[in-house]
Amino acid sequence: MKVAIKLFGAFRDHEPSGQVTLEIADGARVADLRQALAAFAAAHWPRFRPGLLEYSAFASETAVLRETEPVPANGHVAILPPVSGG
Amino acid sequence: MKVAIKLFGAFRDHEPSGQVTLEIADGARVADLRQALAAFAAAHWPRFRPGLLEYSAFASETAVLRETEPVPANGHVAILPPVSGG
Amino acid sequence: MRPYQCIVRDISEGGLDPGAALEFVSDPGFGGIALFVGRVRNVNHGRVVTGISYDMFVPLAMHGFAEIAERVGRDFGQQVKLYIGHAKGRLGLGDLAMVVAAGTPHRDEAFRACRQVVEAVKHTSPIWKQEHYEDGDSAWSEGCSLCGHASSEDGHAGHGH
Amino acid sequence: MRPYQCIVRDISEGGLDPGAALEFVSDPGFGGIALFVGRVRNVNHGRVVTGISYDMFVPLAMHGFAEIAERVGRDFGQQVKLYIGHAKGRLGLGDLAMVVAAGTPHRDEAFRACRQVVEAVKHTSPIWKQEHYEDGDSAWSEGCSLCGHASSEDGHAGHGH
Repeated sequence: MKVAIKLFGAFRDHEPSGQVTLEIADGARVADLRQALAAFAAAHWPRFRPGLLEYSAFASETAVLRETEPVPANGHVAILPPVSGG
Repeated sequence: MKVAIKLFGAFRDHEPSGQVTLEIADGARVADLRQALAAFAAAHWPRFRPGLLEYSAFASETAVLRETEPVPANGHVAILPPVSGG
Repeated sequence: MRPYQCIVRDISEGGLDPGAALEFVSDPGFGGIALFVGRVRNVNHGRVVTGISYDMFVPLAMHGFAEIAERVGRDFGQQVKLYIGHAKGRLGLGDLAMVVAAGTPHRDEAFRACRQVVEAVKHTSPIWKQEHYEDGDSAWSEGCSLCGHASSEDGHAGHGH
Repeated sequence: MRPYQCIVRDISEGGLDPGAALEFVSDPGFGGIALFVGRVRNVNHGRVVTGISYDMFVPLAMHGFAEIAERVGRDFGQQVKLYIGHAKGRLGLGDLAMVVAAGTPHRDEAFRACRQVVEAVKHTSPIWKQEHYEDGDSAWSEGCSLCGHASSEDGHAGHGH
């Protein structure tokens, strides 16, 4: 399945479009998507520090996703670096 | 000396003018003034409860006065019942 | 300019203005502003309230506001601007009785400074509240005695009023 | 009517309005209103700041604001009205980043509810702050990781940001 990942905060520095689309196996879990994004980042973002992804969470439009959850069937997620609002 | 005592809060119920003037000895202390006001209240304010005066403080325009202080030489004080601002 | 502004506003001359408080405590170096507004509400201790009259010994109150502001300023290392406003006269429902604001570099100090000022004003300022009830009755509120702690103006968050 | 209002305001469409927040949380039964305003300040960690860009995942942020408000409403027994506003886009010095207000019957609850909302928004909302400096450099602020506490939105008053 195709998964469109919206990028926020420091992730945008590596992808000004603010989005990447990855192909992952049907039925993949959030942890699998994390691995896929790590691989994409290593291949495409020369200045990317892997630590950022470790401290980032995947989310839908209504909730932060746990690692063991399946990737949402609509193929839309966001990757949220540590938050700093206010 | 003559001392003009401004009245506030519940004291005003007994003296709508908001002020009483008492004659006390020159050099009298705040504790003496308290006794004089208690005597005045007992004589003139039929509905007055002495407890109110016990919990009230004398003050000048800049400070709450201690019992052992002399009454201010300008002869102007205020009697402050328990406060309830805000 | 002094880092605090203290106001007593006779309600007949218009109400307190939270916007003016926010503006006064704003500063290019401050990231946090905390504001408290005390309003006349429609019920107290189960009785329907129609208004509150605030009596005040104005010169001592203004003197006390300045002392409170100076002490809070010392506690927060001068990195604070404060606004203390209190109304006097006969207030109706919803009228603003009190407006306190604190501006500081960070939010924690702003919340704490604002709260400290509010408690000090409530517990030490020579202000008296007379509640008016729908049956025409009225009563002076119970309060904090100023006897015996003339030099302590800190107040206590646990007080009932 | 719901007892809370949540707003995300794009700065290009105008700033946040503390007056609207105060008005929303006012109620005839409420005697205490606490308001917090977060503003862009001119310095952070010793660097001169010229502005801040706020990036935000808006649908999740709005969802989270509502969850925060509902939880605080439960904690305070529904006797509370809340306003949560946050700006997005490129803010200049002095612009308002965040406005939170809480109205309750008494002041203690107002202060605590307001603070609780502010901390929850700061520590759990999908919002990212990029500071711009006078030398033209810019940097994303350090923040709170949302990993591993997806179900905890309380935040901690001791956090550094």
